[in-house]
Amino acid sequence: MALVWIPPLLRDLTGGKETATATGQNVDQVIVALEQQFPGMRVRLSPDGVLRPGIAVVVDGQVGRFGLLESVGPDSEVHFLPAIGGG
Amino acid sequence: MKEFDYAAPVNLTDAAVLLAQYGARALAGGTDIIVQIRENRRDAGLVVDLKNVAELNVLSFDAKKGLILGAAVPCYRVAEHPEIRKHYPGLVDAISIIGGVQIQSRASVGGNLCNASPAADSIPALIALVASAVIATASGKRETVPVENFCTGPGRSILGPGAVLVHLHLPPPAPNSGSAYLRFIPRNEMDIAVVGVGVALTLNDKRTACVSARIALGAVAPTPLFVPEAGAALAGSPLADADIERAAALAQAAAKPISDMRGSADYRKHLVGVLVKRALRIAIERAKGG
Amino acid sequence: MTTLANGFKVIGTRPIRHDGVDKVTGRAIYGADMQMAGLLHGRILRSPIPHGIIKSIDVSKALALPGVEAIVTSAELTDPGNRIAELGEGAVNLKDLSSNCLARGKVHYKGQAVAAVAAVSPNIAEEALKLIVVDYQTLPHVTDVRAAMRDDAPLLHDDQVTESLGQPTGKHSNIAKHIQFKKGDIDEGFKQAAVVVEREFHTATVHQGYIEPHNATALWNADGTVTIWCSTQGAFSVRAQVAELLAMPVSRIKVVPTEIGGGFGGKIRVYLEPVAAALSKKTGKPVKITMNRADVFEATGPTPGSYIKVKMGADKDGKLVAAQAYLAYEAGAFPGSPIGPGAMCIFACYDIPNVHIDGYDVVVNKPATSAYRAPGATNAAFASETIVDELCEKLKIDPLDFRIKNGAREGTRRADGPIFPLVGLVETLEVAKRHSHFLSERQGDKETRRQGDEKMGSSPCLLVSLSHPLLPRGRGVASGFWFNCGLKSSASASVNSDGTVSLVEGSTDIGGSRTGIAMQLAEALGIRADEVRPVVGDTDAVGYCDVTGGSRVTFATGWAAYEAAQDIKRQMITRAAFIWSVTSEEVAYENGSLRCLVDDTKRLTFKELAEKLHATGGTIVGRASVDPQGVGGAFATHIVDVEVDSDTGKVTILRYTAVQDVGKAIHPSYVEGQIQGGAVQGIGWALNEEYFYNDQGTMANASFLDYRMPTSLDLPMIEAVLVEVANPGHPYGVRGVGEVPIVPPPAAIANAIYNAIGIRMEELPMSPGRVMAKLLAKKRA
Amino acid sequence: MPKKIHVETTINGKPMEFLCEPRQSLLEVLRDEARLTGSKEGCNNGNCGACNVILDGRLVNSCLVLGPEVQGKTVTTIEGIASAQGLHPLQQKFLEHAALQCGICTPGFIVAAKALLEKNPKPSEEQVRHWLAGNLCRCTGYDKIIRAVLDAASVGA
Repeated sequence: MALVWIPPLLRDLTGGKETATATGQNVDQVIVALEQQFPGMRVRLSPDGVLRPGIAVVVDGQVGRFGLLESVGPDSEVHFLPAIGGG
Repeated sequence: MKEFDYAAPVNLTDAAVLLAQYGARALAGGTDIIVQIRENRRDAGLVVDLKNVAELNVLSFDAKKGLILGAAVPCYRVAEHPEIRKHYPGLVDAISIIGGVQIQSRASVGGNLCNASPAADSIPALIALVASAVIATASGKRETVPVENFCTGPGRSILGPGAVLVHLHLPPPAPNSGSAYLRFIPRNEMDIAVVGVGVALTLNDKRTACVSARIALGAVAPTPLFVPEAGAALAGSPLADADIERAAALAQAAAKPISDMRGSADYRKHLVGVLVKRALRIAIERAKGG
Repeated sequence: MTTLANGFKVIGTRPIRHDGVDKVTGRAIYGADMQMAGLLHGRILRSPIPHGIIKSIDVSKALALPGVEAIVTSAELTDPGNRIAELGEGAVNLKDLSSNCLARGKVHYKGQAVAAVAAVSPNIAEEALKLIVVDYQTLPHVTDVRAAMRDDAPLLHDDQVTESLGQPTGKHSNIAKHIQFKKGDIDEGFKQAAVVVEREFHTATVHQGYIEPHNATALWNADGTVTIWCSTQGAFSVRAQVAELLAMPVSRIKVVPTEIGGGFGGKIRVYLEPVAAALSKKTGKPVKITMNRADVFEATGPTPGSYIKVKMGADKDGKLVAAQAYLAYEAGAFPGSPIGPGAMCIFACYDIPNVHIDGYDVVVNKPATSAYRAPGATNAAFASETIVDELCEKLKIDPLDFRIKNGAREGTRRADGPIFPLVGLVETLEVAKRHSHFLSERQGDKETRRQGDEKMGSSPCLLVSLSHPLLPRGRGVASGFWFNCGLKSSASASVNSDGTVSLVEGSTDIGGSRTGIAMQLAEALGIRADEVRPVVGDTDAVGYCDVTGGSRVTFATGWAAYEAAQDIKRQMITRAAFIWSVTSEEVAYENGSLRCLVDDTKRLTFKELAEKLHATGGTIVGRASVDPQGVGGAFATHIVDVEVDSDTGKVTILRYTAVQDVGKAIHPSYVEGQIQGGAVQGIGWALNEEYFYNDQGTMANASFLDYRMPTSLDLPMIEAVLVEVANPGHPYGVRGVGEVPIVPPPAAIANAIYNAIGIRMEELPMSPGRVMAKLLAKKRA
Repeated sequence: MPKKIHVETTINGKPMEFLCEPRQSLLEVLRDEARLTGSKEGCNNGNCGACNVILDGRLVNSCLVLGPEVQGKTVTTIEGIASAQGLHPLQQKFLEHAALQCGICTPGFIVAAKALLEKNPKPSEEQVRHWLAGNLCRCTGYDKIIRAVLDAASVGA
């Protein structure tokens, strides 16, 4: 089960819980699994079937390239962070 | 950039006639006027290039007559002139920091005066050195005006239509005299003075006391500011720290700066005190060192 | 070719850049140099007010001016609607992007584009601008971030509500976004602290300051295709933006990146390209638009001004136990400040168990901010690294030792969650600690003192200092972090019959990157750097490439070149096998030559085989498109000595040393150049650069005269020390190097000023007036 | 259409004639009429040096010279620095020292440095910094530029 770090601004949905475990082969499935435990999570993270604009998913320390399709391993650590560009 | 005509007269009479036309502007080095026209800060229907008028390019020093500085003479000629470097160091201080090398090649001292910027570097130095402006009027007459009376407001001078600044005259240097110009800028080049200070003084033969002194300020009033009382306070004094402090305080009192992006009024007043003291010390060293 | 100690033959050497001769002879063609028959010149009419409603625009008088051929306003651009598009470096709101090219109904800052004219000469186009009559209804404006956050502040966008990860806030606000990071228990953390320091900081809006103004030349063809030549950090990004704004398919747009005169993040968003295209469509002629310097300052860039409050605590042993930050960044007219990276970088140098960070993206009536070298990180580091210096002072611990003790390293969990892979912060600190600069006598050793005095004596403008030979001097250090990024890159390389290789890559080259990319191809093939001819391709000539930004090009496009080389090697092996009538498995490619494993007499150098290609099946082209992970973050530690004129408040940089983990320096000279240039931009930010706004909401210093970037006379040599902690995520260990060097300077200089005069500067820039005000206040106290 | 003035001048050793409006700067004339685009516009008000040319032996900002002013004068631009024999030592040293990144300021720096070395063949670091203070570079921090000029001087450029 992947370990998901709940963004602080979503912890109103987790009753303050900082992390949660969720099963899924990719980020989309992980979010669906989170939705089961914490209703309302999905629309906050991936409205309209894509990651919320300006949000990047980081799996095991690597910034994801495939959005919701980024694959997630059984022991993966998943973060949702502001997307970063650069100068 | 607005459209305008261009003329390059070769004698003073033609120049005066052209400059008498409505909307005519004089061009010497062009480092101010071209930018002002381009940025719509000054209008011009006709630009009169004065660089080909021989009389405006005279640069001559005579131990008895003093210095004749033609209105169109570019800064580098003044700054590189050995006798001017020896006798008018305060003028050289000022001239050699008007812009970088590229500006030095073009900008003229006369133009710096006629542009009448309150922050012009050359003007406080010229005032301190008792310089006067020799003007050819439209009617062909010559007038001589002390530089401290030349500017009438930001960008405004006493030059009327058809009048041409011919040259600046600086009296010969007295023995045991020294001068200096200091300006404060945030960078070390390519800046407009936050404050500028020109000083000139003469010591007695023993070099133990001050005979006379003149102090002028830049960027602290609508025009470059002559502060006679500050110089007078030094006359007859041994130029002790207390004397210098008093002169600096009088200069500060006379300064009426504004606050803008180059510095607040308070900061400018503070700098006047600092720079007057520093400039006086340099001028004294020069007067003693000969 | 000789092999270097590190096992490389090309990487780590310093060849002459391939585009060098063109650039030292004036032949290189930059955007503004475009000349073509019938070329029209475009100029932009800009808003004279910071905030207002456009009631009407009358262009009739301007159109009547002889020489004027066309005028466009936003009416001629398709309204993209309120949509978000993913464009290269990130998500962009197309309504905002479009309004920033030509205002739609409302102007949000002084200098915003309102209309554009095409005429037969630049001067006539400028004349025409004065004849366009625009009727504005002026609205109250706000240019300060904290004022804009107040409930009674004038709203820039009536419908804007704060984006807070979908948390409904309900009310309209200038606060476009709120982000938050939490780690551990902040209150518990501060309870464990023996020393706590808290301060508030303000930083001014600053500009990237590239010397080349923005430009674009467009030619709209009768077949409905358009070609755009422009100075951009990303040709494909320009293509995507223009396609969205003009509602046309990307295949109908060709963007040709000319040589580019600096970007630093400011030449990613389009300003002129769609407008030039619209004018060309209207006139049927090529149209070139160039900005003047005032346009560049008032309508492009800048990077946000900010308000930052930081509180940090350490226990008695000097271990950081808690850190809290509140950051509010000015987005400018439209949402999108780099608040995210700012908040993620502020404590990134340290391993801190308890952290709480709040960040706010706030719109104000200033130009829409753009990326600028490590966007958001410099503002943040100025605050946190100043606080760290104060903690060290209170704990009486050496600032480098403190950073070594608390520094982030492999395995450290960042405040925003993820864990650092192998990184080189501690290595930079160890090197800095042993460096002659840090070991030299604190108050300016003889060497620096001599440097300083020469400087003073040499130019008349420095007589001020000359008359005061012994001014207070101090030394400061600071560290900084930047993420760097990977993103997508493509390259293709064809083997020529003379054994050279023509490389086409898609990353516009702002600082010699085409050579760094060619060197990686050469290394992989075992040939010389000068045997590769790299060119930057247009959007029809090469595969998709993301922008030149995020310190990604040498990493990602270099990787594409490396993969293209592997592709060439595979094909060369097959070809040699064919010639020798053996199987591919029986051929080895070693050090730029091919060897038959079953017959030792059979050998071909790369050049020899290249000569045989045409006769054995034709040329070989290697291709690669990559989107690599394994990005290595960059850390830097800077040391600076300053002198403070205690009578004027003027700060002089006497000596500067920048130590940085560069992963692997492909071309060390250009790596040093990135570090030196970044450090000097940081020095300018620290000392004198700022947007000075008057109460009419107008930038009063929109020129290089009064926007004071450092000149050569304001600086000493900048010593760049390269520390190589190879990035395991890249075939050659490359880490991005371009951005992080701008991060430490303001804090390092602030710490040096404190060391010199005992005053903590809390505002950027630390200009003479601000330093003097603090000195006088201290005297009075 | 605005009326134009006929101007005869010498550019990079070759006599040249052009027609220009009085308001056209030498920089505009060089770039748009003579098609010598090596001189760059960075600020158009004399503060960046990217448009530097040598006018009758003196270094000037071509954006602050009116086209008609060069009647009968000689102008040297970046295009006139290298010879048929090859690069000028300054150009070679700029390449060897990696003294350019984006390259937009490079023509101005090389022209300015040439004017310096003609006046002072063996300048000190401070003299080079002072002379080049009218040329802005945003990429390099000046370090490698100063080294390139000093090195060019040492080989007698």
